[in-house]
Amino acid sequence: MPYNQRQQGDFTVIELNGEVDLSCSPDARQQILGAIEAGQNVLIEMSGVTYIDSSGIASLVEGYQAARKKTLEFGLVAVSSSAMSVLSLARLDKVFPIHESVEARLAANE
Amino acid sequence: MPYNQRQQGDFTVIELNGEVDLSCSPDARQQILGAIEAGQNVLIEMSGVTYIDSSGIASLVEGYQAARKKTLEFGLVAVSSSAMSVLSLARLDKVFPIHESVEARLAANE
Amino acid sequence: MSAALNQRVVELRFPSQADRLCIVRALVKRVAEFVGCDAALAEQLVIAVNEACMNIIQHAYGDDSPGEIVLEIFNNADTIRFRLQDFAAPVDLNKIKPRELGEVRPGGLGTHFISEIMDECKMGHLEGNRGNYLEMSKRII
Amino acid sequence: MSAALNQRVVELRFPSQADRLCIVRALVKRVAEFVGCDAALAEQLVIAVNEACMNIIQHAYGDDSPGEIVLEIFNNADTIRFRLQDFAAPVDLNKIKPRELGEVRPGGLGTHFISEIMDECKMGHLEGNRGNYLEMSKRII
Ligand SMILES: Nc1ncnc2c1ncn2[C@@H]1O[C@H](COP(=O)(O)OP(=O)(O)O)[C@@H](O)[C@H]1O
Ligand SMILES: Nc1ncnc2c1ncn2[C@@H]1O[C@H](COP(=O)(O)OP(=O)(O)O)[C@@H](O)[C@H]1O
Repeated sequence: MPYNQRQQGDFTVIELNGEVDLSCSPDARQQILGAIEAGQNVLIEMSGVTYIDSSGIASLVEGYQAARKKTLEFGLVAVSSSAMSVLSLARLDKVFPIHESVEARLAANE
Repeated sequence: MPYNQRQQGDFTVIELNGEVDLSCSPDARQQILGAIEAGQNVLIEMSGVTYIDSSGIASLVEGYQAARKKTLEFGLVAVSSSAMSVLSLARLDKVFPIHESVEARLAANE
Repeated sequence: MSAALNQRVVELRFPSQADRLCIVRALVKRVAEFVGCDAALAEQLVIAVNEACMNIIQHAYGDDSPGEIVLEIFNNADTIRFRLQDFAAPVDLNKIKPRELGEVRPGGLGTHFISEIMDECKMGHLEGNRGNYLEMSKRII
Repeated sequence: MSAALNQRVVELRFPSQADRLCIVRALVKRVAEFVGCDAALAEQLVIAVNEACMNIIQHAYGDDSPGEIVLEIFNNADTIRFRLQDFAAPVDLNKIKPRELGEVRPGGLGTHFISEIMDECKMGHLEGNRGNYLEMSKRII
Protein backbone atom coordinates (compact mmCIF):
# COMPACT_ATOMS: atom_id res chain seq x y z
CA MET A 1 0.00 0.00 0.00
CA PRO A 2 1.40 3.39 -0.95
CA TYR A 3 0.55 5.13 2.36
CA ASN A 4 1.09 3.93 5.93
CA GLN A 5 -2.03 2.37 7.36
CA ARG A 6 -2.70 1.15 10.89
CA GLN A 7 -5.56 0.03 13.11
CA GLN A 8 -6.19 2.27 16.13
CA GLY A 9 -9.26 1.71 18.31
CA ASP A 10 -12.23 1.25 15.98
CA PHE A 11 -10.53 3.06 13.15
CA THR A 12 -8.30 2.37 10.19
CA VAL A 13 -5.90 5.31 10.12
CA ILE A 14 -4.40 6.13 6.71
CA GLU A 15 -1.48 8.52 6.79
CA LEU A 16 -1.33 10.65 3.68
CA ASN A 17 1.92 12.53 3.29
CA GLY A 18 4.02 14.65 0.99
CA GLU A 19 2.52 16.15 -2.14
CA VAL A 20 -0.84 14.49 -2.79
CA ASP A 21 -1.30 15.49 -6.41
CA LEU A 22 -2.58 14.03 -9.67
CA SER A 23 0.44 11.73 -9.87
CA CYS A 24 -0.47 9.87 -6.65
CA SER A 25 -4.09 10.74 -5.78
CA PRO A 26 -5.35 7.65 -7.68
CA ASP A 27 -3.31 5.53 -5.22
CA ALA A 28 -4.69 7.47 -2.26
CA ARG A 29 -8.22 7.07 -3.62
CA GLN A 30 -7.85 3.33 -4.04
CA GLN A 31 -6.43 2.83 -0.58
CA ILE A 32 -9.18 4.91 1.05
CA LEU A 33 -12.01 3.24 -0.87
CA GLY A 34 -10.44 -0.18 -0.17
CA ALA A 35 -10.61 0.39 3.59
CA ILE A 36 -14.23 1.53 3.38
CA GLU A 37 -15.09 -1.37 1.10
CA ALA A 38 -13.69 -3.61 3.85
CA GLY A 39 -16.19 -2.11 6.28
CA GLN A 40 -13.72 0.04 8.24
CA ASN A 41 -14.29 3.39 9.88
CA VAL A 42 -11.55 5.58 8.43
CA LEU A 43 -9.47 8.49 9.71
CA ILE A 44 -7.12 10.23 7.29
CA GLU A 45 -4.03 11.51 9.07
CA MET A 46 -2.86 14.63 7.21
CA SER A 47 -0.14 16.25 9.30
CA GLY A 48 2.52 15.33 6.73
CA VAL A 49 0.65 16.61 3.68
CA THR A 50 2.72 19.43 2.22
CA TYR A 51 0.45 19.90 -0.79
CA ILE A 52 -2.90 18.58 -1.92
CA ASP A 53 -4.58 19.40 -5.22
CA SER A 54 -8.20 19.11 -6.33
CA SER A 55 -7.72 15.47 -7.30
CA GLY A 56 -6.50 14.67 -3.79
CA ILE A 57 -9.47 16.53 -2.34
CA ALA A 58 -11.75 14.60 -4.70
CA SER A 59 -10.40 11.32 -3.27
CA LEU A 60 -11.37 12.50 0.20
CA VAL A 61 -14.85 13.47 -1.00
CA GLU A 62 -15.27 10.03 -2.56
CA GLY A 63 -14.19 8.38 0.66
CA TYR A 64 -16.62 10.53 2.64
CA GLN A 65 -19.51 9.63 0.33
CA ALA A 66 -18.69 5.91 0.21
CA ALA A 67 -18.51 5.80 4.02
CA ARG A 68 -21.89 7.55 4.33
CA LYS A 69 -23.54 4.97 2.09
CA LYS A 70 -22.29 2.23 4.40
CA THR A 71 -22.99 4.26 7.56
CA LEU A 72 -19.30 4.14 8.39
CA GLU A 73 -17.39 7.03 9.89
CA PHE A 74 -14.94 9.04 7.78
CA GLY A 75 -12.90 11.91 9.18
CA LEU A 76 -9.72 13.91 8.79
CA VAL A 77 -7.18 14.36 11.58
CA ALA A 78 -4.24 16.68 12.20
CA VAL A 79 -4.77 18.54 8.94
CA SER A 80 -1.64 20.50 7.94
CA SER A 81 -2.07 24.21 7.31
CA SER A 82 -1.45 23.92 3.58
CA ALA A 83 -4.05 21.14 3.26
CA MET A 84 -6.46 23.19 5.36
CA SER A 85 -6.16 26.19 3.09
CA VAL A 86 -7.14 24.01 0.10
CA LEU A 87 -10.08 22.52 2.04
CA SER A 88 -11.24 26.05 2.83
CA LEU A 89 -10.92 27.12 -0.82
CA ALA A 90 -13.15 24.14 -1.66
CA ARG A 91 -15.59 25.11 1.14
CA LEU A 92 -15.17 21.58 2.49
CA ASP A 93 -13.70 22.56 5.84
CA LYS A 94 -17.24 22.53 7.25
CA VAL A 95 -18.27 19.32 5.45
CA PHE A 96 -15.68 16.83 6.67
CA PRO A 97 -15.47 15.91 10.34
CA ILE A 98 -12.02 17.21 11.31
CA HIS A 99 -10.26 16.16 14.53
CA GLU A 100 -7.11 17.46 16.13
CA SER A 101 -5.65 13.99 16.47
CA VAL A 102 -6.61 10.33 16.36
CA GLU A 103 -6.49 10.34 20.16
CA ALA A 104 -8.90 13.29 20.31
CA ARG A 105 -11.41 11.36 18.18
CA LEU A 106 -10.99 8.20 20.29
CA ALA A 107 -11.40 10.15 23.53
CA ALA A 108 -14.73 11.52 22.27
CA ASN A 109 -16.12 7.94 22.45
CA GLU A 110 -15.26 7.40 26.08
CA MET B 1 25.59 48.88 2.95
CA PRO B 2 24.01 45.73 1.55
CA TYR B 3 25.34 43.40 4.26
CA ASN B 4 25.40 43.83 8.04
CA GLN B 5 28.76 45.13 9.23
CA ARG B 6 29.97 45.60 12.79
CA GLN B 7 33.16 46.27 14.72
CA GLN B 8 34.24 43.49 17.08
CA GLY B 9 37.63 43.63 18.83
CA ASP B 10 40.21 44.57 16.18
CA PHE B 11 38.02 43.37 13.33
CA THR B 12 35.39 44.62 10.99
CA VAL B 13 32.94 41.73 10.70
CA ILE B 14 30.91 41.58 7.48
CA GLU B 15 27.97 39.20 7.54
CA LEU B 16 27.29 37.75 4.13
CA ASN B 17 23.99 35.93 3.90
CA GLY B 18 21.49 34.29 1.59
CA GLU B 19 22.46 33.48 -1.99
CA VAL B 20 25.70 35.29 -2.83
CA ASP B 21 25.57 35.06 -6.59
CA LEU B 22 26.33 37.15 -9.65
CA SER B 23 23.36 39.40 -8.89
CA CYS B 24 24.82 40.58 -5.57
CA SER B 25 28.49 39.60 -5.47
CA PRO B 26 29.50 43.02 -6.90
CA ASP B 27 27.93 44.57 -3.76
CA ALA B 28 29.73 42.09 -1.51
CA ARG B 29 33.00 42.81 -3.31
CA GLN B 30 32.65 46.56 -2.92
CA GLN B 31 31.80 46.32 0.77
CA ILE B 32 34.73 43.98 1.47
CA LEU B 33 37.26 46.04 -0.49
CA GLY B 34 35.88 49.22 1.13
CA ALA B 35 36.63 47.92 4.62
CA ILE B 36 40.15 46.89 3.61
CA GLU B 37 40.70 50.21 1.86
CA ALA B 38 39.79 51.82 5.19
CA GLY B 39 42.63 49.88 6.84
CA GLN B 40 40.46 47.36 8.69
CA ASN B 41 41.21 43.74 9.52
CA VAL B 42 38.24 41.87 8.11
CA LEU B 43 36.33 38.74 9.08
CA ILE B 44 33.59 37.49 6.78
CA GLU B 45 30.79 35.84 8.74
CA MET B 46 29.29 33.14 6.50
CA SER B 47 26.88 31.10 8.62
CA GLY B 48 23.86 32.48 6.74
CA VAL B 49 25.23 31.88 3.25
CA THR B 50 22.88 29.38 1.60
CA TYR B 51 24.65 29.56 -1.77
CA ILE B 52 27.81 31.14 -3.12
CA ASP B 53 28.92 31.03 -6.74
CA SER B 54 32.33 31.58 -8.33
CA SER B 55 31.76 35.34 -8.46
CA GLY B 56 31.13 35.38 -4.71
CA ILE B 57 34.26 33.30 -4.16
CA ALA B 58 36.16 35.70 -6.43
CA SER B 59 35.12 38.61 -4.17
CA LEU B 60 36.62 36.75 -1.21
CA VAL B 61 39.83 36.09 -3.13
CA GLU B 62 40.08 39.76 -4.01
CA GLY B 63 39.57 40.73 -0.38
CA TYR B 64 42.22 38.26 0.70
CA GLN B 65 44.73 39.64 -1.81
CA ALA B 66 43.98 43.30 -1.05
CA ALA B 67 44.39 42.63 2.68
CA ARG B 68 47.73 40.90 2.09
CA LYS B 69 49.05 43.88 0.20
CA LYS B 70 48.26 46.09 3.17
CA THR B 71 49.39 43.47 5.70
CA LEU B 72 45.90 43.38 7.12
CA GLU B 73 44.20 40.24 8.29
CA PHE B 74 41.41 38.66 6.24
CA GLY B 75 39.55 35.54 7.33
CA LEU B 76 36.32 33.62 7.07
CA VAL B 77 34.25 32.59 10.07
CA ALA B 78 31.38 30.16 10.68
CA VAL B 79 31.36 29.00 7.08
CA SER B 80 28.07 27.25 6.22
CA SER B 81 28.34 23.75 4.78
CA SER B 82 27.15 24.78 1.33
CA ALA B 83 29.71 27.59 1.17
CA MET B 84 32.37 25.20 2.41
CA SER B 85 31.67 22.72 -0.35
CA VAL B 86 32.20 25.46 -2.94
CA LEU B 87 35.44 26.57 -1.25
CA SER B 88 36.65 22.96 -1.37
CA LEU B 89 35.73 22.65 -5.05
CA ALA B 90 37.86 25.78 -5.62
CA ARG B 91 40.68 24.30 -3.48
CA LEU B 92 40.55 27.47 -1.42
CA ASP B 93 39.60 25.81 1.85
CA LYS B 94 43.32 25.61 2.66
CA VAL B 95 44.13 29.11 1.39
CA PHE B 96 41.80 31.27 3.48
CA PRO B 97 42.20 31.42 7.25
CA ILE B 98 38.93 29.90 8.47
CA HIS B 99 37.71 30.26 12.07
CA GLU B 100 34.82 28.62 13.86
CA SER B 101 33.50 31.95 15.13
CA VAL B 102 34.53 35.56 15.60
CA GLU B 103 35.01 34.77 19.30
CA ALA B 104 37.35 31.89 18.48
CA ARG B 105 39.50 34.24 16.40
CA LEU B 106 39.53 36.88 19.14
CA ALA B 107 40.38 34.33 21.83
CA ALA B 108 43.43 33.29 19.81
CA ASN B 109 44.92 36.76 20.49
CA GLU B 110 44.65 36.52 24.25
CA MET C 1 13.37 44.67 -9.13
CA SER C 2 12.75 46.12 -12.55
CA ALA C 3 9.38 47.80 -12.93
CA ALA C 4 9.47 47.29 -16.70
CA LEU C 5 6.06 46.91 -18.26
CA ASN C 6 5.24 43.25 -18.54
CA GLN C 7 8.67 41.70 -18.62
CA ARG C 8 8.76 37.98 -19.16
CA VAL C 9 10.45 36.42 -16.15
CA VAL C 10 10.82 32.85 -17.49
CA GLU C 11 9.18 30.27 -19.72
CA LEU C 12 8.84 26.58 -18.86
CA ARG C 13 7.98 23.82 -21.34
CA PHE C 14 7.00 20.34 -20.20
CA PRO C 15 5.03 17.33 -21.42
CA SER C 16 1.40 16.88 -20.32
CA GLN C 17 2.31 14.37 -17.60
CA ALA C 18 1.13 14.47 -14.02
CA ASP C 19 4.59 13.65 -12.70
CA ARG C 20 5.90 17.03 -13.93
CA LEU C 21 3.47 19.04 -11.80
CA CYS C 22 5.79 18.99 -8.80
CA ILE C 23 8.44 20.73 -10.89
CA VAL C 24 5.96 23.32 -12.14
CA ARG C 25 4.92 24.06 -8.57
CA ALA C 26 8.51 24.54 -7.40
CA LEU C 27 9.15 26.94 -10.28
CA VAL C 28 5.97 28.97 -9.72
CA LYS C 29 6.75 29.27 -6.01
CA ARG C 30 10.26 30.55 -6.68
CA VAL C 31 9.15 33.00 -9.37
CA ALA C 32 6.32 34.29 -7.17
CA GLU C 33 8.82 35.02 -4.41
CA PHE C 34 11.16 36.55 -6.99
CA VAL C 35 8.55 39.09 -8.11
CA GLY C 36 7.77 40.00 -4.51
CA CYS C 37 4.82 37.85 -3.44
CA ASP C 38 4.66 36.89 0.22
CA ALA C 39 4.59 33.19 1.16
CA ALA C 40 0.79 33.02 1.46
CA LEU C 41 0.20 34.55 -1.97
CA ALA C 42 2.89 32.36 -3.51
CA GLU C 43 1.09 29.30 -2.13
CA GLN C 44 -2.19 30.44 -3.68
CA LEU C 45 -0.59 31.09 -7.07
CA VAL C 46 0.97 27.63 -6.96
CA ILE C 47 -2.49 26.14 -6.41
CA ALA C 48 -4.07 28.05 -9.30
CA VAL C 49 -1.33 27.29 -11.83
CA ASN C 50 -1.18 23.65 -10.74
CA GLU C 51 -4.95 23.27 -11.31
CA ALA C 52 -4.76 24.97 -14.69
CA CYS C 53 -1.98 22.57 -15.75
CA MET C 54 -3.97 19.58 -14.44
CA ASN C 55 -6.92 20.65 -16.58
CA ILE C 56 -4.74 20.80 -19.68
CA ILE C 57 -3.30 17.37 -18.87
CA GLN C 58 -6.69 15.77 -18.13
CA HIS C 59 -9.10 17.60 -20.40
CA ALA C 60 -7.31 19.40 -23.24
CA TYR C 61 -4.89 16.56 -24.04
CA GLY C 62 -6.32 13.60 -22.14
CA ASP C 63 -4.49 10.32 -21.72
CA ASP C 64 -4.65 9.37 -25.39
CA SER C 65 -3.03 12.38 -27.00
CA PRO C 66 -0.35 13.85 -24.76
CA GLY C 67 1.54 16.94 -25.86
CA GLU C 68 3.56 19.92 -24.74
CA ILE C 69 2.54 22.61 -22.26
CA VAL C 70 4.13 26.07 -22.26
CA LEU C 71 4.02 28.20 -19.14
CA GLU C 72 5.18 31.80 -19.39
CA ILE C 73 5.36 34.04 -16.34
CA PHE C 74 5.35 37.82 -16.69
CA ASN C 75 5.38 40.62 -14.17
CA ASN C 76 5.23 44.34 -13.96
CA ALA C 77 5.37 46.65 -10.97
CA ASP C 78 2.16 45.41 -9.37
CA THR C 79 0.97 42.28 -11.20
CA ILE C 80 2.10 38.73 -11.93
CA ARG C 81 0.67 37.13 -15.05
CA PHE C 82 0.72 33.50 -16.18
CA ARG C 83 0.13 32.38 -19.75
CA LEU C 84 -0.41 28.68 -20.42
CA GLN C 85 -0.50 27.23 -23.92
CA ASP C 86 -1.34 23.78 -25.14
CA PHE C 87 -1.40 22.38 -28.67
CA ALA C 88 -4.43 20.14 -28.25
CA ALA C 89 -7.65 20.33 -30.25
CA PRO C 90 -9.48 23.61 -29.58
CA VAL C 91 -11.62 23.15 -26.47
CA ASP C 92 -15.29 24.09 -26.23
CA LEU C 93 -14.99 27.16 -24.02
CA ASN C 94 -18.60 26.84 -22.86
CA LYS C 95 -17.87 23.52 -21.20
CA ILE C 96 -15.43 25.06 -18.78
CA LYS C 97 -17.27 25.85 -15.63
CA PRO C 98 -16.90 25.01 -11.94
CA ARG C 99 -19.47 22.85 -10.17
CA GLU C 100 -22.02 24.37 -7.81
CA LEU C 101 -20.20 24.51 -4.50
CA GLY C 102 -23.38 23.54 -2.65
CA GLU C 103 -23.08 20.07 -4.16
CA VAL C 104 -20.58 17.77 -2.48
CA ARG C 105 -19.14 15.70 -5.30
CA PRO C 106 -15.61 14.71 -6.18
CA GLY C 107 -14.86 16.82 -9.31
CA GLY C 108 -15.25 20.35 -10.56
CA LEU C 109 -12.99 22.09 -8.08
CA GLY C 110 -10.09 23.20 -10.28
CA THR C 111 -11.78 26.03 -12.15
CA HIS C 112 -13.32 27.20 -8.88
CA PHE C 113 -9.87 27.38 -7.25
CA ILE C 114 -8.51 29.32 -10.21
CA SER C 115 -11.26 31.93 -10.29
CA GLU C 116 -11.20 32.24 -6.51
CA ILE C 117 -7.45 32.93 -6.48
CA MET C 118 -6.84 34.97 -9.62
CA ASP C 119 -8.03 38.51 -10.37
CA GLU C 120 -8.46 37.91 -14.08
CA CYS C 121 -8.68 34.85 -16.31
CA LYS C 122 -8.95 34.74 -20.06
CA MET C 123 -9.11 31.62 -22.17
CA GLY C 124 -9.12 31.21 -25.91
CA HIS C 125 -7.90 29.36 -28.97
CA LEU C 126 -4.48 29.90 -30.47
CA GLU C 127 -4.35 31.34 -33.96
CA GLY C 128 -5.05 28.80 -36.70
CA ASN C 129 -6.66 26.48 -34.13
CA ARG C 130 -3.23 25.27 -33.12
CA GLY C 131 -4.29 24.88 -29.51
CA ASN C 132 -5.52 26.83 -26.51
CA TYR C 133 -4.29 29.47 -24.11
CA LEU C 134 -5.21 30.52 -20.61
CA GLU C 135 -4.05 33.82 -19.17
CA MET C 136 -4.36 34.49 -15.47
CA SER C 137 -3.21 37.53 -13.56
CA LYS C 138 -3.03 38.58 -9.95
CA ARG C 139 -2.12 41.85 -8.25
CA ILE C 140 0.85 41.31 -5.98
CA ILE C 141 0.54 44.52 -3.93
CA MET D 1 10.16 6.85 -12.77
CA SER D 2 10.16 6.17 -16.47
CA ALA D 3 13.37 4.62 -17.73
CA ALA D 4 12.68 5.89 -21.25
CA LEU D 5 15.80 6.60 -23.22
CA ASN D 6 16.67 10.22 -22.87
CA GLN D 7 13.31 11.72 -22.08
CA ARG D 8 13.22 15.48 -21.83
CA VAL D 9 12.05 16.36 -18.34
CA VAL D 10 11.54 20.11 -18.85
CA GLU D 11 12.85 23.12 -20.75
CA LEU D 12 13.38 26.57 -19.23
CA ARG D 13 13.88 29.79 -21.20
CA PHE D 14 15.09 32.97 -19.56
CA PRO D 15 16.89 36.19 -20.43
CA SER D 16 20.66 36.47 -19.85
CA GLN D 17 20.23 38.36 -16.59
CA ALA D 18 21.97 37.56 -13.32
CA ASP D 19 18.77 38.03 -11.34
CA ARG D 20 17.22 34.96 -13.00
CA LEU D 21 19.93 32.60 -11.74
CA CYS D 22 18.12 32.00 -8.45
CA ILE D 23 15.13 30.68 -10.41
CA VAL D 24 17.34 28.45 -12.53
CA ARG D 25 18.93 27.00 -9.39
CA ALA D 26 15.55 26.24 -7.80
CA LEU D 27 14.44 24.46 -10.96
CA VAL D 28 17.63 22.41 -11.33
CA LYS D 29 17.45 21.35 -7.69
CA ARG D 30 13.83 20.18 -8.04
CA VAL D 31 14.48 18.35 -11.29
CA ALA D 32 17.60 16.69 -9.89
CA GLU D 33 15.56 15.37 -6.97
CA PHE D 34 12.81 14.36 -9.40
CA VAL D 35 15.16 12.14 -11.41
CA GLY D 36 16.48 10.54 -8.24
CA CYS D 37 19.61 12.46 -7.25
CA ASP D 38 20.36 12.68 -3.54
CA ALA D 39 20.64 16.10 -1.90
CA ALA D 40 24.44 16.26 -2.19
CA LEU D 41 24.45 15.48 -5.89
CA ALA D 42 21.58 17.88 -6.52
CA GLU D 43 23.65 20.62 -4.85
CA GLN D 44 26.61 19.86 -7.11
CA LEU D 45 24.48 19.88 -10.24
CA VAL D 46 23.02 23.24 -9.20
CA ILE D 47 26.55 24.63 -8.91
CA ALA D 48 27.61 23.38 -12.34
CA VAL D 49 24.52 24.59 -14.21
CA ASN D 50 24.62 27.93 -12.40
CA GLU D 51 28.25 28.48 -13.46
CA ALA D 52 27.51 27.50 -17.05
CA CYS D 53 24.63 30.02 -17.14
CA MET D 54 26.86 32.70 -15.60
CA ASN D 55 29.41 32.14 -18.34
CA ILE D 56 26.76 32.61 -21.02
CA ILE D 57 25.53 35.78 -19.30
CA GLN D 58 29.01 37.23 -18.82
CA HIS D 59 31.01 35.94 -21.76
CA ALA D 60 28.76 34.73 -24.58
CA TYR D 61 26.29 37.62 -24.40
CA GLY D 62 28.07 40.14 -22.16
CA ASP D 63 26.37 43.25 -20.82
CA ASP D 64 25.99 44.92 -24.20
CA SER D 65 24.06 42.29 -26.10
CA PRO D 66 21.75 40.36 -23.82
CA GLY D 67 19.65 37.53 -25.21
CA GLU D 68 17.79 34.36 -24.41
CA ILE D 69 19.13 31.24 -22.72
CA VAL D 70 17.50 27.83 -23.17
CA LEU D 71 18.07 25.10 -20.59
CA GLU D 72 16.81 21.62 -21.38
CA ILE D 73 17.09 18.81 -18.85
CA PHE D 74 16.98 15.17 -19.97
CA ASN D 75 17.30 11.94 -18.10
CA ASN D 76 17.42 8.25 -18.69
CA ALA D 77 17.69 5.37 -16.25
CA ASP D 78 21.13 6.32 -14.95
CA THR D 79 22.08 9.76 -16.26
CA ILE D 80 20.92 13.36 -16.07
CA ARG D 81 21.86 15.60 -18.99
CA PHE D 82 21.71 19.37 -19.33
CA ARG D 83 21.74 21.21 -22.63
CA LEU D 84 22.23 24.96 -22.63
CA GLN D 85 21.79 27.09 -25.73
CA ASP D 86 22.49 30.73 -26.36
CA PHE D 87 22.01 32.82 -29.49
CA ALA D 88 25.11 34.96 -29.10
CA ALA D 89 27.98 35.26 -31.59
CA PRO D 90 29.83 31.94 -31.91
CA VAL D 91 32.43 31.77 -29.15
CA ASP D 92 36.07 30.86 -29.69
CA LEU D 93 36.07 27.40 -28.14
CA ASN D 94 39.82 27.52 -27.51
CA LYS D 95 39.42 30.41 -25.12
CA ILE D 96 37.37 28.38 -22.72
CA LYS D 97 39.68 27.02 -20.12
CA PRO D 98 39.91 27.06 -16.33
CA ARG D 99 42.74 28.87 -14.58
CA GLU D 100 45.60 26.95 -13.03
CA LEU D 101 44.34 26.10 -9.58
CA GLY D 102 47.80 26.73 -8.10
CA GLU D 103 47.32 30.41 -8.80
CA VAL D 104 45.16 32.27 -6.32
CA ARG D 105 43.32 34.85 -8.40
CA PRO D 106 39.73 35.94 -8.49
CA GLY D 107 38.47 34.51 -11.81
CA GLY D 108 38.59 31.30 -13.79
CA LEU D 109 36.73 29.07 -11.36
CA GLY D 110 33.50 28.41 -13.26
CA THR D 111 34.82 26.04 -15.92
CA HIS D 112 36.82 24.25 -13.24
CA PHE D 113 33.68 23.69 -11.14
CA ILE D 114 31.83 22.39 -14.18
CA SER D 115 34.47 19.89 -15.23
CA GLU D 116 35.02 18.80 -11.64
CA ILE D 117 31.32 18.06 -11.15
CA MET D 118 30.19 16.71 -14.50
CA ASP D 119 31.17 13.40 -16.13
CA GLU D 120 31.01 14.76 -19.67
CA CYS D 121 30.94 18.21 -21.24
CA LYS D 122 30.60 19.09 -24.88
CA MET D 123 30.48 22.57 -26.30
CA GLY D 124 29.90 23.73 -29.84
CA HIS D 125 28.26 26.14 -32.23
CA LEU D 126 24.62 25.87 -33.23
CA GLU D 127 23.91 25.18 -36.88
CA GLY D 128 24.21 28.22 -39.11
CA ASN D 129 26.25 29.99 -36.43
CA ARG D 130 23.05 30.93 -34.67
CA GLY D 131 24.69 30.58 -31.28
CA ASN D 132 26.34 28.08 -28.96
CA TYR D 133 25.46 25.00 -26.97
CA LEU D 134 26.91 23.27 -23.95
CA GLU D 135 25.93 19.73 -23.04
CA MET D 136 26.80 18.33 -19.65
CA SER D 137 25.92 14.96 -18.24
CA LYS D 138 26.30 13.18 -14.93
CA ARG D 139 25.62 9.64 -13.82
CA ILE D 140 23.08 9.62 -11.04
CA ILE D 141 23.60 6.09 -9.76
N1 LIG E 1 -8.05 23.18 -20.15
C1 LIG E 1 -9.26 22.58 -20.35
N2 LIG E 1 -9.53 21.98 -21.52
C2 LIG E 1 -10.72 21.39 -21.73
N3 LIG E 1 -11.71 21.33 -20.81
C3 LIG E 1 -11.50 21.90 -19.62
C4 LIG E 1 -10.27 22.55 -19.32
N4 LIG E 1 -10.36 23.03 -18.07
C5 LIG E 1 -11.58 22.69 -17.61
N5 LIG E 1 -12.29 22.01 -18.53
C6 LIG E 1 -13.69 21.52 -18.39
O1 LIG E 1 -14.26 22.15 -17.25
C7 LIG E 1 -14.70 21.18 -16.29
C8 LIG E 1 -14.48 21.68 -14.89
O2 LIG E 1 -13.10 21.70 -14.60
P1 LIG E 1 -12.58 21.69 -13.11
O3 LIG E 1 -13.37 22.67 -12.32
O4 LIG E 1 -11.12 21.91 -13.11
O5 LIG E 1 -12.94 20.25 -12.51
P2 LIG E 1 -12.52 18.79 -12.97
O6 LIG E 1 -11.24 18.90 -13.71
O7 LIG E 1 -12.38 18.05 -11.67
O8 LIG E 1 -13.66 18.27 -13.79
C9 LIG E 1 -13.91 19.92 -16.62
O9 LIG E 1 -14.59 18.76 -16.24
C10 LIG E 1 -13.76 20.02 -18.14
O10 LIG E 1 -14.89 19.54 -18.80
N1 LIG F 1 29.92 30.39 -22.47
C1 LIG F 1 31.07 31.03 -22.73
N2 LIG F 1 31.16 31.85 -23.81
C2 LIG F 1 32.31 32.50 -24.08
N3 LIG F 1 33.44 32.38 -23.34
C3 LIG F 1 33.41 31.58 -22.26
C4 LIG F 1 32.24 30.86 -21.90
N4 LIG F 1 32.51 30.14 -20.81
C5 LIG F 1 33.78 30.39 -20.48
N5 LIG F 1 34.36 31.27 -21.35
C6 LIG F 1 35.77 31.74 -21.34
O1 LIG F 1 36.51 30.90 -20.46
C7 LIG F 1 37.13 31.67 -19.41
C8 LIG F 1 37.13 30.87 -18.12
O2 LIG F 1 35.80 30.76 -17.63
P1 LIG F 1 35.52 30.47 -16.09
O3 LIG F 1 36.41 29.36 -15.66
O4 LIG F 1 34.09 30.23 -15.92
O5 LIG F 1 36.02 31.76 -15.30
P2 LIG F 1 35.55 33.29 -15.36
O6 LIG F 1 34.17 33.31 -15.91
O7 LIG F 1 35.63 33.72 -13.95
O8 LIG F 1 36.56 33.98 -16.25
C9 LIG F 1 36.32 32.93 -19.35
O9 LIG F 1 37.07 34.00 -18.84
C10 LIG F 1 35.91 33.15 -20.80
O10 LIG F 1 36.96 33.77 -21.54
